Amino acid sequence: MSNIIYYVSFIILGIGIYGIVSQKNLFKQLISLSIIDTAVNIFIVALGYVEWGEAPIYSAITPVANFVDPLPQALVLTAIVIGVGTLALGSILLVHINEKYGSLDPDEIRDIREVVE
Amino acid sequence: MQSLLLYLAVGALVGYFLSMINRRLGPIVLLALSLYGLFTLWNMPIGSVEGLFGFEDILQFTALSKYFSIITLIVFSCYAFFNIVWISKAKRPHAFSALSILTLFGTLGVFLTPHLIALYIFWEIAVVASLFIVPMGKEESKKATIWYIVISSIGSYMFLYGTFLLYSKFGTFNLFEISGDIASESTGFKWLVSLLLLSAGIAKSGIFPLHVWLRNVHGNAPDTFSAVLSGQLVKMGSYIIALLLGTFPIATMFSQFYAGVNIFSYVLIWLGNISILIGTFMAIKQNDMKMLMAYSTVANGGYILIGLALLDQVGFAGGLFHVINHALAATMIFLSFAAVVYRTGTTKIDEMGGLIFKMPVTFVTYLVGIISIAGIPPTSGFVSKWMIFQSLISKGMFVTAMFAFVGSIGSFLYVFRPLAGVFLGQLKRKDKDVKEAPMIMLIPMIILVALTILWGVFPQQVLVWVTDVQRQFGMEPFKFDGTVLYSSLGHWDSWTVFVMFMVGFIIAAVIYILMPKGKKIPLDDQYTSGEFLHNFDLYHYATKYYAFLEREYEGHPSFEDWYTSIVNVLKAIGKGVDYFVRRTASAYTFWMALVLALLLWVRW
Amino acid sequence: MRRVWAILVAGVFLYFLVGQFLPIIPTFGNVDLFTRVAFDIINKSTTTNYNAVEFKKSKDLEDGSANVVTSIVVNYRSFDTLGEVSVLFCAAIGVGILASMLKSKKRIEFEEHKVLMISTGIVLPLILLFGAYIFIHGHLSPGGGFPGGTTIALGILLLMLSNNEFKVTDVAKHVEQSAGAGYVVIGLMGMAIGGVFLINFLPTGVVGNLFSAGVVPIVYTFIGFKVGAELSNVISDLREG
Amino acid sequence: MIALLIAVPLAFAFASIPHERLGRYFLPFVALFNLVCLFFFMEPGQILEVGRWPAAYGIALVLDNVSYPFLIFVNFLILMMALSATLENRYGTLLLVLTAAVNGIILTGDFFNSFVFLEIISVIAYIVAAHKDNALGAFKYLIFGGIGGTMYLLGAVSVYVKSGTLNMGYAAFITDPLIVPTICIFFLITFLVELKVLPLGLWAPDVYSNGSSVTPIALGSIVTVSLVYLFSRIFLNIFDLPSPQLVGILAMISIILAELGALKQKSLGRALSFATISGVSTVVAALSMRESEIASAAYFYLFNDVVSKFILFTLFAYLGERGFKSNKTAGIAFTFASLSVVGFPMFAGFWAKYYLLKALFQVNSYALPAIILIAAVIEAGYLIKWNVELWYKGEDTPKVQDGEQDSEMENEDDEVEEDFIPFGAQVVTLLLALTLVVVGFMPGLIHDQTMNIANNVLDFRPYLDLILKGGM
Repeated sequence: MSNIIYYVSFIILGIGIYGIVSQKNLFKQLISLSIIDTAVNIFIVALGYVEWGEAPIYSAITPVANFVDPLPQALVLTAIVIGVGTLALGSILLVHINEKYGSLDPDEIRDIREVVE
Repeated sequence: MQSLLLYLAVGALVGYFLSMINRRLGPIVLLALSLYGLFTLWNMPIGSVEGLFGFEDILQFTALSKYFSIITLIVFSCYAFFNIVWISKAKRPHAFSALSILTLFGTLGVFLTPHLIALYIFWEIAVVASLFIVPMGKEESKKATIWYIVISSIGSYMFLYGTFLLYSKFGTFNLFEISGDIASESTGFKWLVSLLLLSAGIAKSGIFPLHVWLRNVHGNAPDTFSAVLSGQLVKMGSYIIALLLGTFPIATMFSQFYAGVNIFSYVLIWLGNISILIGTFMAIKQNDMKMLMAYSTVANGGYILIGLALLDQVGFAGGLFHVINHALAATMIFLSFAAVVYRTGTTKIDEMGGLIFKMPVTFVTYLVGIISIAGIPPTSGFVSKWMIFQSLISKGMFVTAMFAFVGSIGSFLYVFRPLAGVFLGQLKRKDKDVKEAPMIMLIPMIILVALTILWGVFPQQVLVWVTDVQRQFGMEPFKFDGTVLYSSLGHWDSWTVFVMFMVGFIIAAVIYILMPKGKKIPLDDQYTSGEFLHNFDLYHYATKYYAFLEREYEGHPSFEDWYTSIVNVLKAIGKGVDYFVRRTASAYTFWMALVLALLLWVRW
Repeated sequence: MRRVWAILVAGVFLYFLVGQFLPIIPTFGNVDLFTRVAFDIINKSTTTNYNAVEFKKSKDLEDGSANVVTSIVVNYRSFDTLGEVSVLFCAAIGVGILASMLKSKKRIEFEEHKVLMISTGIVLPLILLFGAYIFIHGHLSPGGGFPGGTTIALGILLLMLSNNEFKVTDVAKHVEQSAGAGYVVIGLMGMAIGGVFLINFLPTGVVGNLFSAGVVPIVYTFIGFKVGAELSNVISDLREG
Repeated sequence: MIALLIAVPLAFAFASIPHERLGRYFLPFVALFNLVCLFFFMEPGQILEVGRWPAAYGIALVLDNVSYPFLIFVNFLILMMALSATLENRYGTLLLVLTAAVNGIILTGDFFNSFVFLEIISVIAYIVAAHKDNALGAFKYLIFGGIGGTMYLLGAVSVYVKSGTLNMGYAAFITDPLIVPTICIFFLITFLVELKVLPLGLWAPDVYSNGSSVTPIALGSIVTVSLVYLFSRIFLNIFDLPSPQLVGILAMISIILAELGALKQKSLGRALSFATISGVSTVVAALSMRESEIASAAYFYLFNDVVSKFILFTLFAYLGERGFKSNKTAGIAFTFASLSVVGFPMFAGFWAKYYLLKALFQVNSYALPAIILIAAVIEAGYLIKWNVELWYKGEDTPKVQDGEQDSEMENEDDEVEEDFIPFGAQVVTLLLALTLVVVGFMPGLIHDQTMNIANNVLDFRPYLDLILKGGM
């Protein structure tokens, strides 16, 4: 049962995948992608946990090292920023799509595209 | 050989730039190069070995190379000569000349090397060069180009596959080095390799089932280039067939099947039979004279294949001999068509008529050409057909003989259609002012006529080449003595036949001169009994010329349609792919899951 | 039907993760740090011999940052961070390009509210100060350039919400430019002084002091400004359309 | 020193922000600078530990015999693109970052670092893909590529969990037959997505066919080359490819399906996009064999495919389907490129096919050659169709001239010369077409290099030695 946090993150990831496949609305797909990113980040941070470890900062409270693994945290920091960039880009792309087709529903967009072609 | 090929490669560039100055210089360069090549190769001793571009011993001059090179160079010389005037009609004269020279380069290269990869390279050069000439023709020629490249690619890629298959077994690309060892391989391997290598030849020489491109390409290519296509490029296919059948010990590689013919050859003979049948019957139907001759090429390709596949003393020689006959005849016929088109501007038979008095030399060229194709003495066409028939009958292959016979009869029918429609009959009004083709065009045609009759009466020269080839492949050479040709069933003297024939001809001429002349009446009077004529075409001599025959096989299956429908099926699959492309990321993710599942499933 | 497929697809991924991936990773919390490079990083002894680090005592270590995550982000794996900055940078440019390509230039206007306007005036300096604090103390406390920059950008967002007149000017671009170039220049300076790109060429001081950790606070300051300017630009691009 | 290849483009990119035009002008110089650096100041066999942290702790940039030729090729392509593409103002900056990222992804010896560079490339790809109002295609790519990127991240992290470091060299010490395939599957999914192997490459046609001169070249050529490098680094050098046969089969299916898709297309741009998929799939299929001869041939094939597609896409971007009537040089370059793609002799493409088939037959692999040749037949069909169509477009029906009248040299330039194509693009495409011909006559030029790459990429030891040795 100690692995519950892994399961949680996997389930969140599964929800993200489910969202991408099941949702027609493109914006919801983007949010689902964001959910996947979050799930992976949770998972990675969880990988670095050491039992009874503390936050990896030397401070007055923790003057000597009894830390969790700081490296996954550093990686997650990077991954979060990358996720933010992708999210921003995705949203502006959606603005474009909405402007061009007047809809975010792929079925309606397809109809419009077929008419155009 | 090395220097000749180099000159040709450079000549292509030179030809391109010279024809910028004056477009007539392009064909002149080609003519000069062809004559130089003819001179060099004629005098070259058989068995010379040379390198090329630093690859040692890559060129090898065999008897077979000599034979095919000479045919090629004769055809190209005449073609170049003819083009000196005709080029003024070409759409892109610079490219046309340069690509023609490149085509010659490619074909000669094919004939000169036993190295399979070098052969493939030269082959593709010839194909690409000719490929870009084809769309310079009529409107439909663009589509024809696709047919050409696809069928040609099928053939040449199968050849390439076979080449590498051999390489993976024997570690060499040299055909002559491989030939000895192949007999010991497994039967399946032998079949596969032989068929793969031969398919290049089958595709190129228009044998069933890869014959469909000929009609489109020969029919729509630029007029003179059709002569090269039919007279020469198709012979590249025959060369491959002859080379492989001769080099591989086919007779010992495959088990005997029927009448002393091994099973592999027997399959080829049947392909030849079908080609003859299809070519003949489809030729009868055509109204376009160039397409008609294209189907005739299919039928003659069948003859050549049958002859070569017999692999015996008489039949093989006959097949080889037929190569030169058909090359000359097809060149003659297509050049005479080109001359007609040059003057009248159409290739439709029922849009012409009565040109015999306007263009007599062209008519004679065509006449001799079709006589040779139909295999009537005193032309060389008779010699080769006689040899093939002799071999078939002596082996007792009567079914094949029957096919060949039907083909011969059919060829009488189809060659007569342009003869009657174009040259005989009533002169069209619009053709009133048509003149004979210019002198420069006539010279190559006359040369071809002379060669055909010369080799029909005195076939020794060709037979020397042919028997050299047979000796090269270790076959028993064809027996002949001066103008007397021997086979197991008997012998004949071409000189005697010629004399007899001339006597008959003179008697006929005398009768013709003595008899009263027919009366000339205009077209309108002929059929109408004074009725007003609404549609002249309907009353044209050549309209529905063979309606009574065509009726019999009207609903025949068309391979062209069949191949088109295959392409359509492929396109439908492509459309399916496109359908998946146009989905959203949801569907893509499904595919990702599928691949993931596959990966998991395969691993565990 | 779509949902069923979705469940199936998610199921495949879950099967892979739970069935195949989970067994090969250690159970939660059961990590032996000695087998990982993180151990030496925590003890700041990747190039030197092991010596326990103590807060406010150890000095002149190979890396002087009290926050180990920061020491990884800005020192050991500074190159990643350079890439990370580039990702954000590209995303910001991309948003700018795509926003400028929109055909309808419809600016988003908010309803002005007195309370919001006045309180913004009070809170905004504090927010900006807090953002600056976060990235300046990145090597001592949780946080750093990215959260700090984001906080600043949030301040800008608040300003936008409260004030329709407000526009992000080209100054943001210049800040972005000089901060980004500054990071690379620090790297190149390291190359010039220490011979290696992105080397920490300043003295590292005592662990836990504000002036410690060599180039780390400087880099984080650059990153803070850059991220703040970039995100402000993104917000502004999305708003201006 | 090696870091300059990444730092200089980045510095220029950052410096160019407020002056949007600048990036465009910086790009060719930066690419040229990189090439000069590579040729004159660097040689393979170097490692740079960024920040002087040992490779295991920090990030190491490795310039070995594999990455060096790839770097030269990629920077060369960037230079060509900088000269030929019409870059809209701010794209210059983006492409500068792209330069840094592809150099980075080729140089880096660290899994997470390569993930970061992969994400930079992806982000730029999403933006570039949206060029010419193609937001929908770009968005689909964003979602799908996002999932792919996540997979790569999971893979990188699991490497860290298992080996304790993110360094590629040390990662090779993970040899547990249960663990390696699982980790590899993460990476494999990403690569199948990014390298456009078909069931996972479905995003590509919608992205490439937007008619921009930047998108297909930046993504289809430059990014593809760098990702093929990473693919071979991870799956040939460090790990074993998981279920190589399945990957091979997938790639083969992809080749055929892509060719059929291209056959059906009525628009040249989409047809070329499908052709690109097929080309890269061929490379993947060949690389999945893990044989040095085959890998060498695959790199040769990649070279030919990328250069030819570069020409085709550039000309398509400028000419559309307007024909070559007034652009003879463009037409010649286009024809050369298509002949080379199909693999006709005396072009680089022939030798690509030749070496590939030869190597494949040597290991008794018969299916892939057959697939490649069948694909070539289909390819020949539609590419020649497009060639003929474009060459003879707008050609009026033949004028029936009077026989004897010989018009002296038809003046072909008498039409108004419509200059669709910028001078730079014309020169570049012609230059590349000539490169194809030159390589066609002297295949050794490229083959020696690819042989060298292939021999090194399959031998893990030099790479590990380099990393363990450390250095500047």
